[in-house]
Amino acid sequence: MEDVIYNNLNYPIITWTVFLPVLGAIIVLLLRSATAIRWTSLIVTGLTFIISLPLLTGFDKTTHKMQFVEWHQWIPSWGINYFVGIDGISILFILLTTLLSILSVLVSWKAIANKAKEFHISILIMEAGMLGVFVSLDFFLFYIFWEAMLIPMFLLIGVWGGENRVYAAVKFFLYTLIGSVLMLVGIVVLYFTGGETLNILALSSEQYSLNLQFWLFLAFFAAFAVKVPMFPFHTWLPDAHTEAPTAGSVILAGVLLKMGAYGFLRFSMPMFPDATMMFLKPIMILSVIAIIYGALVCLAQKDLKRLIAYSSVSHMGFVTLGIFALNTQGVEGGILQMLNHGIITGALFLMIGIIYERTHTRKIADYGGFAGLVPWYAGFFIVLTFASIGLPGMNGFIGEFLIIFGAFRAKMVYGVLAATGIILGAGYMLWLYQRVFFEKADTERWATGDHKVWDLDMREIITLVPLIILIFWVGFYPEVFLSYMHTSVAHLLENINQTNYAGGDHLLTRLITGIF
Amino acid sequence: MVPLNWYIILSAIMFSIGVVGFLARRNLIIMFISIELMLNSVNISLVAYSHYLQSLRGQILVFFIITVAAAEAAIGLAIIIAFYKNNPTIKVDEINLLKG
Amino acid sequence: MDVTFSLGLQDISAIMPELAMISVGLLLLMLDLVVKRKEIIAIIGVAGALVALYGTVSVYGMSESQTVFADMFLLDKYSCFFKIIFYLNVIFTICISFKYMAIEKAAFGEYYALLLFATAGMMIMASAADLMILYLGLELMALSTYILAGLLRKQARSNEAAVKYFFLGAFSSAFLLYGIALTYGMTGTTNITDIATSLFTLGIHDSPVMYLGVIFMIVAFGFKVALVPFHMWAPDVYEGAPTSITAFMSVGPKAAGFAVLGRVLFEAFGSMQPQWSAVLVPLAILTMVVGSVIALAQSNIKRMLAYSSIAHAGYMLLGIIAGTPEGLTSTINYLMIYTFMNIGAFTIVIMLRREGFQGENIEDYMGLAKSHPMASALMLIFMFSLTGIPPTAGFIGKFYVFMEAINAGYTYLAIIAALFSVVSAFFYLRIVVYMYMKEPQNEIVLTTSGPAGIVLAITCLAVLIIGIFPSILLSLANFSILG
Amino acid sequence: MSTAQFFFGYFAVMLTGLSVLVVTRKDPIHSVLWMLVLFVHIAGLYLFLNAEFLAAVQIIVYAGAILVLFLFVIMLLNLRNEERVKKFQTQWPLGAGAGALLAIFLCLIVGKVIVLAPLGRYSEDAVNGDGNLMAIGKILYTEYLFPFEVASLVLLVAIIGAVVLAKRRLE
Amino acid sequence: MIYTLIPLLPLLAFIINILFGRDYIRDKAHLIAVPAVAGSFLLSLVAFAGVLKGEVINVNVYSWIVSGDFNVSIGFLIDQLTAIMLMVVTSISTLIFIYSIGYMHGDKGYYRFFAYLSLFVFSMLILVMANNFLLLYFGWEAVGLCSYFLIGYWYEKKSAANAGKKAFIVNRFGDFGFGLGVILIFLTFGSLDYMTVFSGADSVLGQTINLFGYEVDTITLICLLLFCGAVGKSAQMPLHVWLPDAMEGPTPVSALIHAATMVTAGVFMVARSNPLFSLSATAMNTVAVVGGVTAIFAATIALVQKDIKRVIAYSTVSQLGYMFLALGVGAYSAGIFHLYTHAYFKALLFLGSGSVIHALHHAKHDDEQNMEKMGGLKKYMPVTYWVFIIATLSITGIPGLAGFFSKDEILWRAYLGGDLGKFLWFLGVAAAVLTAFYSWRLIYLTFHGSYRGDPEQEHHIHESPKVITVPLIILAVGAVAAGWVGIPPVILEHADRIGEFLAPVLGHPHGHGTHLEEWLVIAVSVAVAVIGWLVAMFMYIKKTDLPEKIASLFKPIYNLLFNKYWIDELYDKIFVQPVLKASDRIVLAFFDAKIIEGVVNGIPALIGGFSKKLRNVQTGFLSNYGLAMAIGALCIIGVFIFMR
Repeated sequence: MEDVIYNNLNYPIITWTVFLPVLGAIIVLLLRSATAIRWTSLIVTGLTFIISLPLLTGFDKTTHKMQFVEWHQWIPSWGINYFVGIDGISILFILLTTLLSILSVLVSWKAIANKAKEFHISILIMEAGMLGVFVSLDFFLFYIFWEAMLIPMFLLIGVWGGENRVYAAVKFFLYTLIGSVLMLVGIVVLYFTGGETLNILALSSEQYSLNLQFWLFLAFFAAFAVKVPMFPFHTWLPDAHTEAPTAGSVILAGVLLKMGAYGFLRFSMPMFPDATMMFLKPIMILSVIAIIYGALVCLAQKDLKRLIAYSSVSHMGFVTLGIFALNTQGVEGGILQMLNHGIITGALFLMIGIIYERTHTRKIADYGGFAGLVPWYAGFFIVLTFASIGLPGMNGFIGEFLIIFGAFRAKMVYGVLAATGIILGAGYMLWLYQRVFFEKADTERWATGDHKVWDLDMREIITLVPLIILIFWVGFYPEVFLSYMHTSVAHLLENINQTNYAGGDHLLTRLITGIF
Repeated sequence: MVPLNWYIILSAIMFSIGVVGFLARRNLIIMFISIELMLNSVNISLVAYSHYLQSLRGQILVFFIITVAAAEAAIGLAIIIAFYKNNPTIKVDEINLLKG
Repeated sequence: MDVTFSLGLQDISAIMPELAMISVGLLLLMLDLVVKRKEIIAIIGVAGALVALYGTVSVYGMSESQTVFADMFLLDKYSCFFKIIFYLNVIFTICISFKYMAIEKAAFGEYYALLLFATAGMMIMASAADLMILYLGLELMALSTYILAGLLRKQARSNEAAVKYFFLGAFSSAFLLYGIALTYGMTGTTNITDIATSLFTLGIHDSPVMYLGVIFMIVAFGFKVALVPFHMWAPDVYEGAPTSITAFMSVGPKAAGFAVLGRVLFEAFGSMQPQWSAVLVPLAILTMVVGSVIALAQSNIKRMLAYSSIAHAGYMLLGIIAGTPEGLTSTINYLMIYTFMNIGAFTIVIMLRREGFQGENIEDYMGLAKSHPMASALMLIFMFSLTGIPPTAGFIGKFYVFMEAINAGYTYLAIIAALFSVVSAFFYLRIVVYMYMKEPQNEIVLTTSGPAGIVLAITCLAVLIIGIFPSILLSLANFSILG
Repeated sequence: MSTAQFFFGYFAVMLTGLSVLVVTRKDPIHSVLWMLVLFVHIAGLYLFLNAEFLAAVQIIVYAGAILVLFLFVIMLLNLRNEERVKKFQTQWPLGAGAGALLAIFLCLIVGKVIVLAPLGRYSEDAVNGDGNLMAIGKILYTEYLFPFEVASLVLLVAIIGAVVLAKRRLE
Repeated sequence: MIYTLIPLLPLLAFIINILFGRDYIRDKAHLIAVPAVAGSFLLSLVAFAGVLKGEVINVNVYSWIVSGDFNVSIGFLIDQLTAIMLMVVTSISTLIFIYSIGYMHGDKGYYRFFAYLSLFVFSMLILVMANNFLLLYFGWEAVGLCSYFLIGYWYEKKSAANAGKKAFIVNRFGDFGFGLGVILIFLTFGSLDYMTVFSGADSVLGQTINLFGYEVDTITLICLLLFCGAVGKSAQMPLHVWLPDAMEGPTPVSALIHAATMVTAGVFMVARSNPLFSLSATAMNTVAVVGGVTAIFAATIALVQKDIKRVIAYSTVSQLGYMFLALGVGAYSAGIFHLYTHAYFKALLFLGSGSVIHALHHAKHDDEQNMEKMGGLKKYMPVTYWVFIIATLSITGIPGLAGFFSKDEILWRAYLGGDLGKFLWFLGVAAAVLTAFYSWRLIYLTFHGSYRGDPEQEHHIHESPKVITVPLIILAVGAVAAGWVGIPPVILEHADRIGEFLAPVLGHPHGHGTHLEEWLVIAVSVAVAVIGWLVAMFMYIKKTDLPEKIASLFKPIYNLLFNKYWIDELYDKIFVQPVLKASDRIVLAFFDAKIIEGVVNGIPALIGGFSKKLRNVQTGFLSNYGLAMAIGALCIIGVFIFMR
């Protein structure tokens, strides 16, 4: 393992980052008072964030090698190790995760009244799981984190969710599980063809036959496409997002959806470059469909949260499009857009959660005129709206522009079609904004009783401000973030472009002949 | 001299008759008897093999089978009695409290 | 005409654990007459099992396997591994029976004695070096469990369970015997090692007669481990039998069945591996499919777990189908894991039973998390483990069998298994959904007891620890096969 | 046709016929009685195969003990009303078909079975020296000591079981 | 660099106002905004002076987006073109800010209004100061954003909210093309920097690109895509629909954004990209034709509108058409010249109408902008009346006023532009007649005759306060004098100062005609202006019943014009409704809910149903179980032994 940079800090930083939340969960398990539980969770997530900061400062941007690597034997009989590290692709997700976790604790401060202990344990375990996914360099470890996340998420949706929560939770779980188990089979096949190891770096440097690549790519695709989610595997998402409690939606949108795309970048593309080339066209087409389709569905939505959920489908379509454009701008744009989507949509869900706490309705038709009722809220929302639309100066623009640029460069028609998503995006978001915030408010309804609506309080503003700052930071100076990716992305593309795939394969024929 | 396979075919046929009895009858006790029939058919073939192989192992096994059959009979009949006390029937097609 | 065998010390010492089991069983029968507090009997039973456990563990590290009693009894690591499963099974079962049998008003000495005898039968099966002894061990186990299943003779469903179990069990033994007879006829022996040699020297591993023998044995063992279509007793018996016995049966006889399946197929019929693998493939598929699918429609948790255990048998079979030592390792590894998670789940099930309340319906779990967060959390862990979600042990078990199946070229089997484990997730999740996501219908009181608590603690810890550090178990299983 | 073959023919026909009778009688008592006749024939067949000990056991244990137990139970249950109804289940054609198919399969497979394995040391002459009983007795308590003990355990369990199931008072 | 402050000052004002306006600053918001924009104006003056001296500034502040070979900076270019634009933007903004103090006085969103205006000025300044296409795009979108905020300023009115949304979305259609154009520029030139792109323009001449199977000239494609953006932002056909609706915003907004500055961004951008456009005749012709057609098309609509602001709005569209006409025939400086003069008189018109509306704001709902309910305001608001007259004289091209010089330049250049040019010239002249007519119609309806509104309201009508009238007067001076920097050589030698000034950036127009022709063109345009005036006077002063008659005589045409050619309705029918319906009924209700969800929920339902069926196999009958075992065994034997 000379191809990595071992952690040279005097403490295992990644391990601490990943497992501190677990420790926190254990502490929470022993606590009784809800207040103590909340504070502990806040402190733990905060600490985790602080601990993860040295990753940023100590990161060597000049190399694509894995950094802060820790390596220990774990299951020697299977040749499986505890092997973690980060590179330019994963580093930002870690920070995003640690940040969003704090916010999800904060936003649940009042919203979660029953089973607070279980809730916070779930959040903390969830955080550990998500971090684990991004740092794992061993497939087995990766898979454990990948699936372990399902449990807390399942509970988050199912226990603290909305009316239809059980359906949503089960759907989420089974959908994701189907993809994952197919990936598991793929992993095992890879294990035997790659020389009985699950070391991701070692597996990436192997060459696989075209046929094998084809099938493995499909297996991995099943897991990642569901997670992204790509059209047409997206229907779990609106349900899950809509029914999940605010913190759950934030985490789902903010981090969970990123894992699919991350999987493509980390596994599918470097390991199966030929198959990547083979699947390029269908995936790009699906991405474009997702962009437009998601936007169209948004236009028809009557539920606030569902609309944002479907907008994720559209945005994640951009991400996959960018990634599979296979050029620097596309990939970097894709990664950046993942962060952006995490920030924007995360924040949007926070906002919706905040207003839902007051109004107890998600029907768009119930709203109207809120700009006058809750001006600060409206102000924050408009920023997010325009960030989501991709207005220059905000983060959404940078990502979308780079993606469209990359797609355009790869194949013009995809770029053009993707750009139509921007028009539609403006359409549904502004229409939403109008329906919720403009026109006359039903002031009487929102003045008293259960439905009393008040503007953002300090806690909520504190929750939102970091995200708003990030929106503009990325919008005006994305280089801070992009610079982490440059070398890693360049290395990735270099790897993929070494493919000697000649083309001319018919996917369907291969699929059918393979099965029979 | 009787060829070995005659015995074995006889045993096979008896075994099958036992199977038919087990599958076709509705009286628990007769079903049990059918099982005994099956065991006996196996015994015949074992003894035949034992004879032709000039090995006593088969006979010993038959001995144990008979022992176990005795034990099974004791328990099986006890179970039937216990059952009958609660549900006054031993017609097998009337026993389906547990299903699905 | 010489006597070739005389009893020696090494023979006795080799069967010490079995002896301990049996003698404690006999002791319990006698104590039952004088001791009024049945808990004491139970504790002595546990102690007996622990002694046996000690005996087994102390010889576990032996370098070579030992055949005693004129090649009848084999003491090797493979059997020791299984014996540990049996001990755990019987100890756990006794522990969770304390309160339960009192509620069922059936706490008497014979119950515990029979548990021990049944376990002894399993141990003999695992150690059998001869088909004859295998048969006897199997019958010892089977007869004991028939009785245990019908123990609650005031309950119609317990009676019915016993009737069904007994009749079908006897029917399947007939097939086993026919298979043994054919094997004996062709090879002239019933000794497992000798069969292998005979097959080799006579070159009859392709003969239809031998194949028929193997098939009949697979039918009989398949009955014990509940492979489809020989599984049909399982749901009815699991539902009808006392819950503690259901727990006992769902692990013990299944493990014993796999022990002999592995032993016979790998050692005696190793040269026929392609043939028996081919037979097992459709059985495995059917088992996984039928087990997972029918479980979906169940509303009784015992019945649901019965179907779940059927499905698990299908997964375990993958390792055997692989036909390699590693494959067998993966199966026994799975069995050990299954022991922990299944007994754990049954412990929670049994805790819901109280005076005047069956607590077997899935609806009874509604809102359990509200009143009993700890029990629910444990049940959650067991359910996810049974589903095979990391970081629980269930995942390790599945991963290993998938791995070996794929390694042996049965990728499609692994895919089917994986997909149907998704189906199975649905019904395990339903329990979780009921516990966590529904409001309680009526007050739930759990029948807790110290021993049951200990069982829960051990099983839960085991599930998690094996899930996170599987090496411990893996090396043990590996060691037990290679030896 | 040799004498042996003639006798075998007799036994074969009788055993088959008796088997059919056993499984087809309406009254279980009749079945049991036909079974008794069957057992006697089996014992006869054993004699043909030089298994005197087993022939004796067959008569004593099977006919003398097990069948009697059956009779006891049948009478105990007093199944008068049971006899009037139909004796076969609705699935009997399937069961019969399965049995027939099984018979065909088994006969096809084992029909040509011959002795392949090397012969053991208990040839007819060798056994006849001390007698079958002696030979069996010797090995039963030496080579087969362990199964013998296990068998005793099985019987013990049977006793306990019978007591528990039929007798034991449940508090 | 000190000039960075030009955009930053308004930005600062925006930030302060938006964060603290609601709670602390409230009705003192102008104290922050006005100095900021005035500061920008002063700095612009300095910059302008610098440019006059020949200091062209091109500086990169920092690298904005870097990804692989893609590298774009935040950077500013201040050259002659930018300097002019800076002057226009900041000067008019300053005046309008001051005007707004009076106009918006007492509005509950006062602080918000100034915040948005400041943000707008910032965006516009970024737009004109950018030194690369992406930053231009930034400003481009940002002004769109401000436009959204300001049009929808009175968000409680549904029409306002709709209009804001419409403006943004329609603009997005244009930006769609613009954005792709930007990308294509980078892919062609490897840079987005103006200097690099323009200097490399010649080298890619003749290069083609494969577009859906057709080989298309790259430069042409780029230009057309960029022009898409311009069409959207400058409200040209067919994306003009948003501008009239934008009148929902407060009047100063209409003046600033929808007359003087933002809508001219398209003109600016095309002028800025003139090295590219000049290389593609196709693109140029497209620009010219779109401009010419829009000019006359919008003018026809303006003829019959009743809403005072709408008339001016269509007039704006029409005038923008003139500018594009100029650009299209290669007279870039003429286009910019008209942009510059137009800014003054159009701002004046809008602010004047604002003054009218302000005076009438006690009128009944919706009547305050309806010219049919006005009349005779001359006596109440003389200042407003006279500035209106000046603006109208200017826009109709009465010699000596600003509009005359710029419009004349355009028509002259069009006239020189070959056959197509002649045709466009004809369109321009025709539009000029209409312009004269509707402009004077507006004046007569509003200020002459007698008051037709609610008589009770009449005594409320009053002249606007000083804070409103002073900016009007200043603008009126501009509307008169702004054109004097561009007197054509035929009238006064060496007086086309603006053309000369812009020449380094925009070059000299081609084509030469005789003096006679030029005088003729001038004469024609003056004549048509006068004709239009006279017709209007005849119809609205002399024979006031005539308009009614004509309207009823040509009912279909009148309706067509009055309903703006039903273009809004058409778009609604063929774009908006189908998309909404399709997304609701086909995509969501059918495809998503039925097909995909059908499969997703169908498979579990299928398995569940199968499960319910399959469990019946477990009959509970012992013998069935035995049979299953036997049959299972038989099958295995049959398959594996007999079918081997």
